[in-house]
Amino acid sequence: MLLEIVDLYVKYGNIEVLHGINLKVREGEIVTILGANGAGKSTTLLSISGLVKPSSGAIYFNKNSVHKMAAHAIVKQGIAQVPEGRRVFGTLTVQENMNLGAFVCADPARAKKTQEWIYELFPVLAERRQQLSGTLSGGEQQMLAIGRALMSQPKILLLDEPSLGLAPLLVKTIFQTLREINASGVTIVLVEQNARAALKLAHRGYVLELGNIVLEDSSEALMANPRVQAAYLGGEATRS
Amino acid sequence: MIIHQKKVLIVLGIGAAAILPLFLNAYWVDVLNSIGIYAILGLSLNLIVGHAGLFNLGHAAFYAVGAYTAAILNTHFHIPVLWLIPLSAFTAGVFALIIARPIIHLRGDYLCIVTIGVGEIVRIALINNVFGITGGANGIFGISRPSIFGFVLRTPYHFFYLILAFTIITIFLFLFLENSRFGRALNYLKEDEVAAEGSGINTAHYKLASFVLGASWAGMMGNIYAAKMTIISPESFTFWESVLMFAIVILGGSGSIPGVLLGALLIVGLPEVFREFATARMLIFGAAMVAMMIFRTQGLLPSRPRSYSLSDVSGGEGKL
Amino acid sequence: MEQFFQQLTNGLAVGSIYALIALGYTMVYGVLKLINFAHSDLFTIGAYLGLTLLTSLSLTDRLGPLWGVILLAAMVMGFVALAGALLDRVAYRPLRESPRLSAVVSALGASIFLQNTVMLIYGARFQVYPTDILPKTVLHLFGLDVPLVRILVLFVSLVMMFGLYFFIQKTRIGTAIRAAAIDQGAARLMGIDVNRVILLVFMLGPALGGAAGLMVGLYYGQINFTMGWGYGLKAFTAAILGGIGNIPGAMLGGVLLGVIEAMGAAYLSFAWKDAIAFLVLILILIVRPTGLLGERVAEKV
Amino acid sequence: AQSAKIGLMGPMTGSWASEGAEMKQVVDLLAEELNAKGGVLGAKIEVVSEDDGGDPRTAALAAQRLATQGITAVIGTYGSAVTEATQNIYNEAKIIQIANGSTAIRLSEKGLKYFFRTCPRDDEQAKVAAKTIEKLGVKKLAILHDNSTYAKGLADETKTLLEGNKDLQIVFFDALTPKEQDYTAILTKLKETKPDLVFFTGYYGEAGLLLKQKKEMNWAVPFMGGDATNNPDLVKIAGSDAAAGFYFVSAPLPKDLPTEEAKAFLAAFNKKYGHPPNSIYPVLAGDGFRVVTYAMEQTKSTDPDKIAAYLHNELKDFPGLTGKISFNDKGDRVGEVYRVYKVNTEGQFILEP
Amino acid sequence: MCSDSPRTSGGLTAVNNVSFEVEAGTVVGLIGPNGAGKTTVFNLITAIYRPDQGEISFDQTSLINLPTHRIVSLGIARTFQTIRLFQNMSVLENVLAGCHCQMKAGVISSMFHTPRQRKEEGAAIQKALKALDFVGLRDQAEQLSKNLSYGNQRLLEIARALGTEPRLLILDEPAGGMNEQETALLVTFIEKLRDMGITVLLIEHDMSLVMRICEKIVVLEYGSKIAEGTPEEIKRDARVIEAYLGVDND
Ligand SMILES: Nc1ncnc2c1ncn2[C@@H]1O[C@H](COP(=O)(O)OP(=O)(O)OP(=O)(O)O)[C@@H](O)[C@H]1O
Ligand SMILES: Nc1ncnc2c1ncn2[C@@H]1O[C@H](COP(=O)(O)OP(=O)(O)OP(=O)(O)O)[C@@H](O)[C@H]1O
Ligand SMILES: CC(C)C[C@H](N)C(=O)O
Ligand SMILES: [Mg+2]
Ligand SMILES: [Mg+2]
Repeated sequence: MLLEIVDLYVKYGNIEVLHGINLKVREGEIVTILGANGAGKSTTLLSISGLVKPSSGAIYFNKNSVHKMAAHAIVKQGIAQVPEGRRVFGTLTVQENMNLGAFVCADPARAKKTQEWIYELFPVLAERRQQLSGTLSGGEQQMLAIGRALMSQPKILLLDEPSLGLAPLLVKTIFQTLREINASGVTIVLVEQNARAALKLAHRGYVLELGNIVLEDSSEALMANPRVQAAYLGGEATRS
Repeated sequence: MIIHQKKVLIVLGIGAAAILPLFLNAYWVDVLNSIGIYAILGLSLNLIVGHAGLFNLGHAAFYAVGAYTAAILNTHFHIPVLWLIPLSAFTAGVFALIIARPIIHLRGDYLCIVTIGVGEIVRIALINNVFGITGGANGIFGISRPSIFGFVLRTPYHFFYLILAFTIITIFLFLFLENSRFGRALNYLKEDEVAAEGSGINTAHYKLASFVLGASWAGMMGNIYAAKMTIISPESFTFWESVLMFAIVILGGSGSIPGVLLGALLIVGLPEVFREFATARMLIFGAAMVAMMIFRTQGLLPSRPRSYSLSDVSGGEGKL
Repeated sequence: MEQFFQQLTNGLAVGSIYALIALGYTMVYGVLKLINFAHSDLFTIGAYLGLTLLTSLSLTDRLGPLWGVILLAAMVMGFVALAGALLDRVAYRPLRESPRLSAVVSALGASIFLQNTVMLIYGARFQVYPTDILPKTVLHLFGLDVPLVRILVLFVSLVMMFGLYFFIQKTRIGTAIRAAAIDQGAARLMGIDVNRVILLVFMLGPALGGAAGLMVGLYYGQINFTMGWGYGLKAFTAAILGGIGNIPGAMLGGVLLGVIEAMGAAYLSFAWKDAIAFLVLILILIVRPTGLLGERVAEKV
Repeated sequence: AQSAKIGLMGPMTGSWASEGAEMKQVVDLLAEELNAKGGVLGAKIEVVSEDDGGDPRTAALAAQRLATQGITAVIGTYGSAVTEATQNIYNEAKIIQIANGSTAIRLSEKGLKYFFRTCPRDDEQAKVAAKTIEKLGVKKLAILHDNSTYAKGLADETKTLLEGNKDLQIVFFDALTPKEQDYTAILTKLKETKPDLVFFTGYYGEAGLLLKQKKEMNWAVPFMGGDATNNPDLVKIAGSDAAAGFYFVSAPLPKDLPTEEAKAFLAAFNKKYGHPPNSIYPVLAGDGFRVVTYAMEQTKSTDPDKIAAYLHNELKDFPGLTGKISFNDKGDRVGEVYRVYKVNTEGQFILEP
Repeated sequence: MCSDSPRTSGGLTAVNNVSFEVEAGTVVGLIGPNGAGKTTVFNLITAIYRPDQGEISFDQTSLINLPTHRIVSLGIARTFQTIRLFQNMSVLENVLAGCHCQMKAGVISSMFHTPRQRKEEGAAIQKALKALDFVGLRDQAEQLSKNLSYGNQRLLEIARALGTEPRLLILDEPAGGMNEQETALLVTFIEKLRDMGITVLLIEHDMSLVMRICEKIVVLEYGSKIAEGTPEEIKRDARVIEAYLGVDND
């Protein structure tokens, strides 16, 4: 088990938003978390990265407990996150953002290679190396956020709505890329509103509602589940 | 019922304030007077800093303009000082308008340094006897004692009531203002200027308006100060004064009227209480300022969200 | 014309001290968006500490003026850096998540506290540095009298500026500092220990201020517990003039402010010197609202 | 018996805190001595001191506070602007005020009945300054002040006095900004005007720096200062070689008073605090204290009207620490108190003959 | 109703010579790859950016040189791609911000709390509550807006825009971050607006939504218009498929 969340409770101030979550991710898997607005998906990911501290419960990564670690130490363990809303460093250039992604990476040669790979993946970024990232379009920023997270060569990549604001063509590209990244050995946890695409990509999925896990199953099974269909796949409506 | 209780409380509060001097000696009454003046200055700055979110560290300049307007006209033309209150407000307001116009679009700290600069320019101009009417470093003395209906105000006790009345009026007017379209507009632009403009609010106009209104009020206080001291000099309008006013607003609770009142009480009152500590008193005062800020990071009495009566839903006046 | 150039050198000398203090302001501001009003008092502390260390350890007697001063500077910077770190811990860190202006008031309180601490420890009277430490050589360049010390002061400021600039712009830690300045949460996600970064900033900035204090003490000889305020205000002005948060901007702003003051004083009026300087500042800001080198915050909506 | 109270208002914090501290030392010492001799009117004297912070607003409150403590008289304070903010308060509370350093002319032109000062006025000072300048044979004079109430007043007064003199030309008249450290810009400009003498009317801190930086510029023009430059720190700041040759106008220093009172006082001060007084103004505060307690004793009363009347009319040539003291009906000290000093190469203040 | 042209920013042309019109009472979609300049067009319309040349007009009135708030009071309201609410103010006050430009009370009448001001204030609150009712946020009126969930924040932005009584509503990626069910609700909601006579211009990457409700679609790429037409036409346009939609390989 690469990542294991046990009985996780999280509060913002006095309001509890996660009420005892259990979640497991095996090495090499793609796991997706589905849920409506405000269900607590982002909170879950933020707890894994240590940006939000749980009020009780535990998180294990590679059998080490990480829930008490400082956020920056968690990154060193091999957990990277593409946060909700991208959060690129707006007044730094694209290149500087990429360098920061490799902040925990000790080996410059390897970082260089990773960077070349990412620039191949997203040629726009290579073109705009010297542009301030705050002036990129929304989609370009999203690519940068993913690229930046990959720079740390993580064992596990947490993505919070990576398709948000992306053009359909790019969404396809990104999902394709995620598959490739996964194939290269990176485990992925994906939070997505675009449930159909997410389930198609993932091996397994969890459904989060109002801070509780209500379903857990393989992707195929979830896709076939009427409850999931009604709530997240919008009945028979299709996306082109 | 609740409203009724509130009214009773207000009346009681005013009553208590009004009999306070009976129990205090002249010194403490004068401390209260100082607190009152700074409370009103704080309230006027609160419009600019607390509500509109404009970083103004030069408020003493407007205070000075009001005070000098009163002093010059009183000593030259023997117009009773208190009659000059509207004029003090006017000159301070116009002055604010003239200087704020070209700089109001500056952001945060850039605006801050410009207001500091304006404060310093005014002070230096006063010291250098600009236009030959400010008396230079000496300032202006011999301002006649103010009188109300023939009653000449002399002692701290007399001024107490003048300042109290002024404080109460200010509180009420600003309370109404805060809970109006105008007050909200200031808050919107403080929160997010682009969104405010995008919601149809003329942000430049409101920034200016808050500046001018705050400045006019400070100008009126300048008048009262001149009347009380009968002598004014540039030393009373230094950067330090602006800093105090600013600290009153933030420490009390930015945007909160009770907060600003409490802030004035502490910022002006504490150094007096600490007189016992002789030379260490400012040291203790500084430490207290840090401590209060740390323990109440939002200010001592932070502003509370406005309340609206949402009761009569069906009233069909509003259209969509 | 000779007068002009002489005044230019006068302005440059004052300006380089403003610049050195402004660097510390800008540094802290860049990361925390905090105007550290207590910076001016750390500067004062640097001046007093320098005097104490100088007279009690008689470094310059033992090591000669050059190495003595260098060691002294290192010690002063070290101590003031510690004081800065302590200040951050006590007065600013608890306010990290609260409104920006709250921290400004805490900084003002800290400033009052520090200033009066110095007064209580050292007394209110002027203190005087020994006068025989810095070289008294006066160079005659192009018909101007330029004391060597002035050139040294300018040189030290420039070295510090370039060092700092290089550190912030080109090194890994420097980039991390800038990242933390923009979005602390996101910086954590990059594996940056944000608290350490802030601590570092709060040692660097004050260290520069302390160095400036020592320099003022050595150069002008006379120090006083209130000296921080004046310098602090000028340095803050300089930082804004150059574009706050911008390191070359602080340097440029400082030097320019010094020169504007000298020229305003020489050709217009002494008594109005500061007013002229502020007026020029305001005019510059009207034309360039984010200072001379400040980034235009291209806000994307 | 009940103790009589005397107030002391001085700058215990702020820029002039060193003066305030010494004022307190002096007055405390004198009160102790007096109490050892049985006090005044059969009662011990109690000194109540308040901090005026060196700023008018703080001073106004300090005055209100003192006014409510049942004091008969108050000693202080140092700066003219600060004193001015408190005059009305004491006057209305019928408390005798004896300022020790505030020399601005207009303080005593308001017809305040209870106001006195042991320091002389700036017109006196300007007269002495002007005479000295003429005596030195100055043809081109530069006057520099710092825009404070006192310095500007002295500068203006001196200028007016000298304007009648056709042999003398005032080539420069402007203010510097106090509390800075680099005055080379102003010195460069001054030098351009080629004066024979520079009269700086501001305080010792700036004067010391001016002298020092002038010396560094290799400019040999003589400087002269007003009473605010009378402070040993001047020499400390400038260094004795730069300060050498500096003239200043001042009330005489205690060491230059051959009187018994002064000698005894100096010895006592030295004994108690381990060093002689640094500045003359605290000593003038001491004179204020001695004068007023003497008047209480003489009138056998603490009634301000009686004391004021006594001080105005009856006190003649009281043997003060700083010389003979009498007051005119404005409350100003009469007599030619000002002397001219010159700094010698050892940095000592030597009385000019 | 509205047309528009080029703008350059810092030597870089973000939008170049784009012209299109929006008919009153229709829903028009603006689509295109990321960075095509869609948001820039919105910013040009609402005068957050200024065009270097060209003309933008609304109902025969030129919008060039008008400040943003004037444009809003003329009847154009917008939402932002990244949500920009007044975070620390209540939901109701956020909508009242929209109502601001239809109100009149000035400083003096506000300060003295005149009867007329009170009446206007009451009416504005009623109007704001109605707008909240419309988007279904009435229950949360007294919450701080930052405590709303993402989707609800988007709705609140729309409510605030409605407070200005717009004739043209421009929405920048309103469905961003919504799941399909929530998106479906949004669709009915936009249709309701259109039926009330409000013209809608929207940017959206969710093609199911765009194809379902837009009468006309304008496609941008690299700052230029590459196609304009009905959903059917756009769906089949080779250039649009290549640049934006991609080949459907489902
Ligand atoms: N910083 C915060 N302070 C207070 N409450 C918060 C904070 N962040 C999130 N919440 C609340 O916690 C709950 C869960 O939020 P979270 O962001 O995890 O939801 P989500 O599933 O990611 O939703 P979305 O799809 O809208 O992103 C929501 O009710 C939200 O309002
Ligand atoms: N202030 C700016 N400075 C420099 N370039 C900018 C600026 N604003 C926008 N751009 C550039 O202009 C182009 C258009 O940006 P815009 O935000 O309009 O794209 P968009 O079509 O809305 O894209 P998305 O769908 O990703 O939001 C982008 O390439 C962007 O990088
Ligand atoms: C003590 C003195 C130097 C003060 C000065 N004479 C003044 O009136 O301000
Ligand atoms: Mg989320
Ligand atoms: Mg966009």
